[in-house]
Amino acid sequence: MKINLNVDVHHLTRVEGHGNIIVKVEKGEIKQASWEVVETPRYFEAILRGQRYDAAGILTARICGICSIGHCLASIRATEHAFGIEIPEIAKKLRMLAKHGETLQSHFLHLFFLAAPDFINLKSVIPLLEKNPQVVAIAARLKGLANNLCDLVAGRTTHPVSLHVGGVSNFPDKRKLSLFKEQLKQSIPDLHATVDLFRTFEIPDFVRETEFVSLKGVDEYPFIGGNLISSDGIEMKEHEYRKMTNEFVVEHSTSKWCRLSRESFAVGALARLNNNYTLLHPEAKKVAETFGLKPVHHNPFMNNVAQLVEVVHCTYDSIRLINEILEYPENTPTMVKFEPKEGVGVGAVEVPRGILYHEYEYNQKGRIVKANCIIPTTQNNANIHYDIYDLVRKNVQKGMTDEKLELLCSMLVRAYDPCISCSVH
Amino acid sequence: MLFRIIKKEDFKTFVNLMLQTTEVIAPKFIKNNAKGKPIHQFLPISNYDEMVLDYEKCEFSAKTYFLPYKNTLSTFHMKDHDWTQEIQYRIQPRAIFGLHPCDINALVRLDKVFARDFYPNPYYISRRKNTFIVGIDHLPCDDGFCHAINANHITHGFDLFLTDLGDRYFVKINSDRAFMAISEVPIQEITDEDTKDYLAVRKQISQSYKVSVKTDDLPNLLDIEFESKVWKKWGDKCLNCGTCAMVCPTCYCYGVTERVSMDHSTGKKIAYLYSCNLLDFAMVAGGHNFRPNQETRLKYRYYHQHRGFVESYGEPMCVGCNRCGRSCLAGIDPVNVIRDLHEEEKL
Amino acid sequence: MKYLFMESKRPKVAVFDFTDCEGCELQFANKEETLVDFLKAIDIVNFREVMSEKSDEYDIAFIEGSISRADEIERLLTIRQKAKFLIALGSCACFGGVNRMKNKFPMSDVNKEVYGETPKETLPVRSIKELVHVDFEIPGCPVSKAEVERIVQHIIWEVPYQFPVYPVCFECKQRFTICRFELGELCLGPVSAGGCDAPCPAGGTPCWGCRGICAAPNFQEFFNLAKERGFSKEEVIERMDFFGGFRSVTGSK
Amino acid sequence: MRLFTPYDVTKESDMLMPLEFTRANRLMHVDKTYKAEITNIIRLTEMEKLFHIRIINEEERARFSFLPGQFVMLELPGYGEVPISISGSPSNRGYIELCIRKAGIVTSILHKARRGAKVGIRGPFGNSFPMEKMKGNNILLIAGGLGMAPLRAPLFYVTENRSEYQDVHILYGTRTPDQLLFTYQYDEWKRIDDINLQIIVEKPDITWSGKVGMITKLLDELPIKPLETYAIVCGPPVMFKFVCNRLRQFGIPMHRMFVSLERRMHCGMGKCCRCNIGSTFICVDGPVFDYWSVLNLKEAI
Ligand SMILES: Cc1cc2nc3c(=O)[nH]c(=O)nc-3n(C[C@H](O)[C@H](O)[C@H](O)COP(=O)(O)OP(=O)(O)OC[C@H]3O[C@@H](n4cnc5c(N)ncnc54)[C@H](O)[C@@H]3O)c2cc1C
Ligand code: SF4
Ligand code: SF4
Ligand code: SF4
Repeated sequence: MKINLNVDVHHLTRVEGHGNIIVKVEKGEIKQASWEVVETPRYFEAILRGQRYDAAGILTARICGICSIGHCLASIRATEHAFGIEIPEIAKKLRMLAKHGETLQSHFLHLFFLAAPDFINLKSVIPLLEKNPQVVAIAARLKGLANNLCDLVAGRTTHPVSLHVGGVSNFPDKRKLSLFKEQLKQSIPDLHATVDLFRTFEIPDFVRETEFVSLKGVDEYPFIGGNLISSDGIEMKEHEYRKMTNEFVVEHSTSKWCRLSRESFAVGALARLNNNYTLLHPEAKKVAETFGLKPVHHNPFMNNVAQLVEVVHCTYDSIRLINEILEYPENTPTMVKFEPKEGVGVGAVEVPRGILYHEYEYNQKGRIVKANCIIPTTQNNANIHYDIYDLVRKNVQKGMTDEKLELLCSMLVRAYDPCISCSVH
Repeated sequence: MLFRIIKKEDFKTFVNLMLQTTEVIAPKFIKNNAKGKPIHQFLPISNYDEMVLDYEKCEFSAKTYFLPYKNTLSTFHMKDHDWTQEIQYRIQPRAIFGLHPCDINALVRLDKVFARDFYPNPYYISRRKNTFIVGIDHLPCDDGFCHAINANHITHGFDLFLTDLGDRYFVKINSDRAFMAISEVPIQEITDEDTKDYLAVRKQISQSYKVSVKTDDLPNLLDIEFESKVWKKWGDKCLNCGTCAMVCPTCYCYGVTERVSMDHSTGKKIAYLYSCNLLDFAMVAGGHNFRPNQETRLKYRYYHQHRGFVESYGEPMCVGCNRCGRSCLAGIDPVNVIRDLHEEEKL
Repeated sequence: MKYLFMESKRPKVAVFDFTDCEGCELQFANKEETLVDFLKAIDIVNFREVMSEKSDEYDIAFIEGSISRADEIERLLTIRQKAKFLIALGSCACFGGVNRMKNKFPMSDVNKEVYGETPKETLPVRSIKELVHVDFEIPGCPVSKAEVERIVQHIIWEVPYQFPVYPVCFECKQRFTICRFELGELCLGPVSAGGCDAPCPAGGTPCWGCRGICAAPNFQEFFNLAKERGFSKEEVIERMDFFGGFRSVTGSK
Repeated sequence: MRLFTPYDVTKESDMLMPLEFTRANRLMHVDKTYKAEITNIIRLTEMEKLFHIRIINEEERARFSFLPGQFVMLELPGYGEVPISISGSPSNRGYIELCIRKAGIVTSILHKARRGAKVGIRGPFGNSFPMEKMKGNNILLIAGGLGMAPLRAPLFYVTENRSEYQDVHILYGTRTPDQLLFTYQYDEWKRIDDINLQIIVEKPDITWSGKVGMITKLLDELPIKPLETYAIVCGPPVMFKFVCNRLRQFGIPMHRMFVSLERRMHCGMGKCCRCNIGSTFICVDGPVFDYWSVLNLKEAI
């Protein structure tokens, strides 16, 4: 057989951060098929040493510009666990609302701006401005609404300012909240239009048996804290996260790799959905069904659909949360008082791209002695790598051109919505 | 002016009635500061219980409801190389409760600039005339010097004015619209008893002023002390932050800026309150600054309030509420500055 | 852009990122209500985070992030050669940003802490202007999109842009925000460059000075007033070093 | 509860006075601008252009009149408003002449404008030079740099009423020869209007054959009759300080010397306080002041 293929994607586009895809096939034999992360490391864990507890959340938000709210929440949760703080109910609800805002914002960004162009043969959304302005308008409306939700609850979309150790600093303006609820309700037709749009896309058919790791929901679809679960049947406590990730350094990547029961595992929207399907809002389940998405689904390209399902879930759940928050009087305390103390704490939060862990060890002055952060994309990197290999293996025989394979591989990586600069924090 | 008595529960009904049709601004409790003292601010309320009438002083004055920090003066609609200008004045009625005499006096002084002088300002006038003002007497605050600057009594510039007599308010009714409005709830004629109680409260108030400072000779003093070292002493502390002017109930200096939309279809002309303590207040194109240093800028603020304004309008612009002193992080307090000027003169 | 018988050209714009979180370039896709108009006013020809088209012909290059590797220096030098106008976007690009706190430690130590026995290549963090000439700086962590829009308008018309001269406090007051000092916290507002609309104090976090020093800072008085309120000079300096915009005062690396 | 009837300023009768920007008038729309068209643009130097601006609405144009020394607020909708002295003749009711230097945001964009562009103007604002009072006297018009722009209005007034004034001198100084404004009019002034025009530059170039030095040098050569002379001095503050002091040495009373002050201005109506010095507003009490008043204004120069 004389199949030779060569794909060399230097700095993959439409993803956050810098990564390369390299595929070399000589005479039908795969010489190399790899995913390399070449992002510049920023050494956050080293910088965190010596920081005061109130700086940790502000600093770690800067790990990622897209999921800064998630990082901030994981960070303050770790600190709260270290100090033994229990935050008020209302603060939990507000944090969840901010979390939803971020999930929505990030998923919309990915679905419309990063993923969709591949399916309609465009190189970015910008040509879409001319070709299909309605889609851009829908995207702008939905994403705008999500951003405004973040602004209202977290004080800012990127790098939140209202989330603190001990709770949330402000009770948001009730009038604005009710207005928001209405706007969310009005956005539902836009959501359906999005679903319809994605139904016209041809999602590549590719399956590789994978282990999925996420938080385990008890009576709610999980986003903040709780037990850790894998689709291979492993369950652990939040603080046992190291046993769930088993991080290790590899030569060709500035991001570390992770493994659990197999050589790699996946996290993200698909993992969450696979592990917590029953807890989805009924409307979200309906959307999942129309795409034939049922647990446990092993096609990584379906992560885009899982995001779409989550978007529907988060919209309905935000409406429920706002209703509950509106029940509280406006002067309900949203913060608790506390004293910093020596200790270790872990915070696990489901950010848009999967499960995120922060762990800090504090001295008695409330300063960090040791820090560890494990980012979703770090956990996905190995899986992306093996997925690429398998994808190449399955397609080598099909007489594929370099361009076609390059696109397919790129789409695969984009489906994971990797957050590379995050993973190399 | 008419005098009446209103029971507190009737007053509550009055406020709630008003809330049905009108936006109501009142002192609202925000939170306690680091020392445990409550912080209040003039904010919109949605029911009577959110209103705190026995507050000490709001951090910010209520001037923003008359001179907003940012006010769109006009909107330009641009199309095909041409444009039209649209101007709108605010005409939604609004009520402000709980203004202290100094705050009402501050409005009276702003009236002189914006409503009575040449070039009356319709933006201000429409807000002023569409605002129903309910003032209230109170025991003097710790750091105010309103009495020293003659701003602790009011005779006009409000609709209703309350004095707390325990279970009831002594009400001064100063406009026909106020009389119509308050007549919606039961009010009583005043009795001798009421007058006695009222005078007792007034007496208590007038005996409780804490700060003493001489201000009547300031116009003259400021001229003589134009080169005084006092300015350097206090000017060196100034952070050039404009906080003093922002919280002040009378400071009205502003700037005008325009913003154009990204697609050049609309332009907005916006007036924004500014402060003479800010670096570029008197800076012109090309970079020349008529007041390049802190000391001259700080001096100018006093000079305008206590000298220039007196010359133009017969009284100082300052009403002695001392919000500027309280909120200045550098601790530049007008009482101390004025005392220093007097000291300097004696030397 | 067309306006009242005046016309300006649509500049070709490229966006590049280096050592950072990509939060600033994300702002380009935010402020959705004017996004379409923004994209029409400029011609984005190179923006890896959101598009696959690439062109090396551009007038304006936005540089996001700080520099901490040899290959980044090379890439930056090439961009500088090609760009007519180079803009440092965000605090990382302008000052080094939070990444700069790494410079407190030896590089071998940070590598050991994160990668153990298999260190990765890294250099002390530097801002863009420490390596190449920068035509304009837009600080902020993240930058404010509204401000970016206005600056872009000014660039298109080739007129100077003037940042506000007032410190953050001024905008706090305009938002009715309670001063963080009054709540017993340390805030860099009085010496930090305003123009961000003071979102942090309003949201419950004191200002950490992400936009650097304001036009007329009074550091002597600021240290005084912080001390009077119980904050030591070390504490203030630690805060000032967070985003790296106060190095001319703190003297840090 | 019907609290009160909403009050609409636009309906108030005494606010409904016609749009006239003289001090005594009350007016309704203080913010309303006349729409005006740029009918001609004359490039004077690298940095300065002369704009001819015509108010579009005929009725408004007929109503617009000004006195030498007054200024207008010129507005580029969406970009800003700047105070500019009127540089043309008060008797020219067809268009307004504005000589504008490219200095900052608004003026830079304005320099990109083409004929036909529609701008806004408000005004005229401020007081004026006492041209009536000056009649029968010698007139000294002294300009430094861009100071020539505001000086042109009184100059037009003088030339149009030439017989009512005695000797007229223009002393004009710039830094370099290429900064000289209105060079095309010099001949007319000299020959037709019988004006003694003296020009001096600080830094000559190879083409320059005229006088070199500071503007005060020109003064020394003039035959001045102090009590029969009025002087108008326009230019940067340092310049008019030197010039006025020299004129004082010649014995010209300070109330016979006039200067036009420049300050930051944002409203033109004595409200924004940007041009305020104590109780004096440059925009309404000025911009024209006699030198005695200037000396009494704290920090005026
Ligand atoms: C009474 C008067 C008459 C003037 N006559 C002329 C003239 O005939 N020709 C001419 O070229 N210039 C004149 N100027 C100066 C002119 O107003 C400024 O050059 C112009 O405002 C610069 O605006 P900009 O937007 O280009 O600059 P920017 O620096 O961008 O200014 C922004 C804003 O600052 C204010 N501002 C800045 N500089 C000045 C200034 N020097 N004076 C007042 N406000 C300022 C304006 O409100 C302007 O909108 C005059 C100024 C005054 C006060
Ligand atoms: S006096 Fe105080 S409040 Fe006013 S600008 Fe100066 S430092 Fe700020
Ligand atoms: S919170 Fe900070 S920025 Fe705001 S007023 Fe106080 S010191 Fe200034
Ligand atoms: S308040 Fe301070 S930290 Fe926050 S955005 Fe503004 S300058 Fe940055």
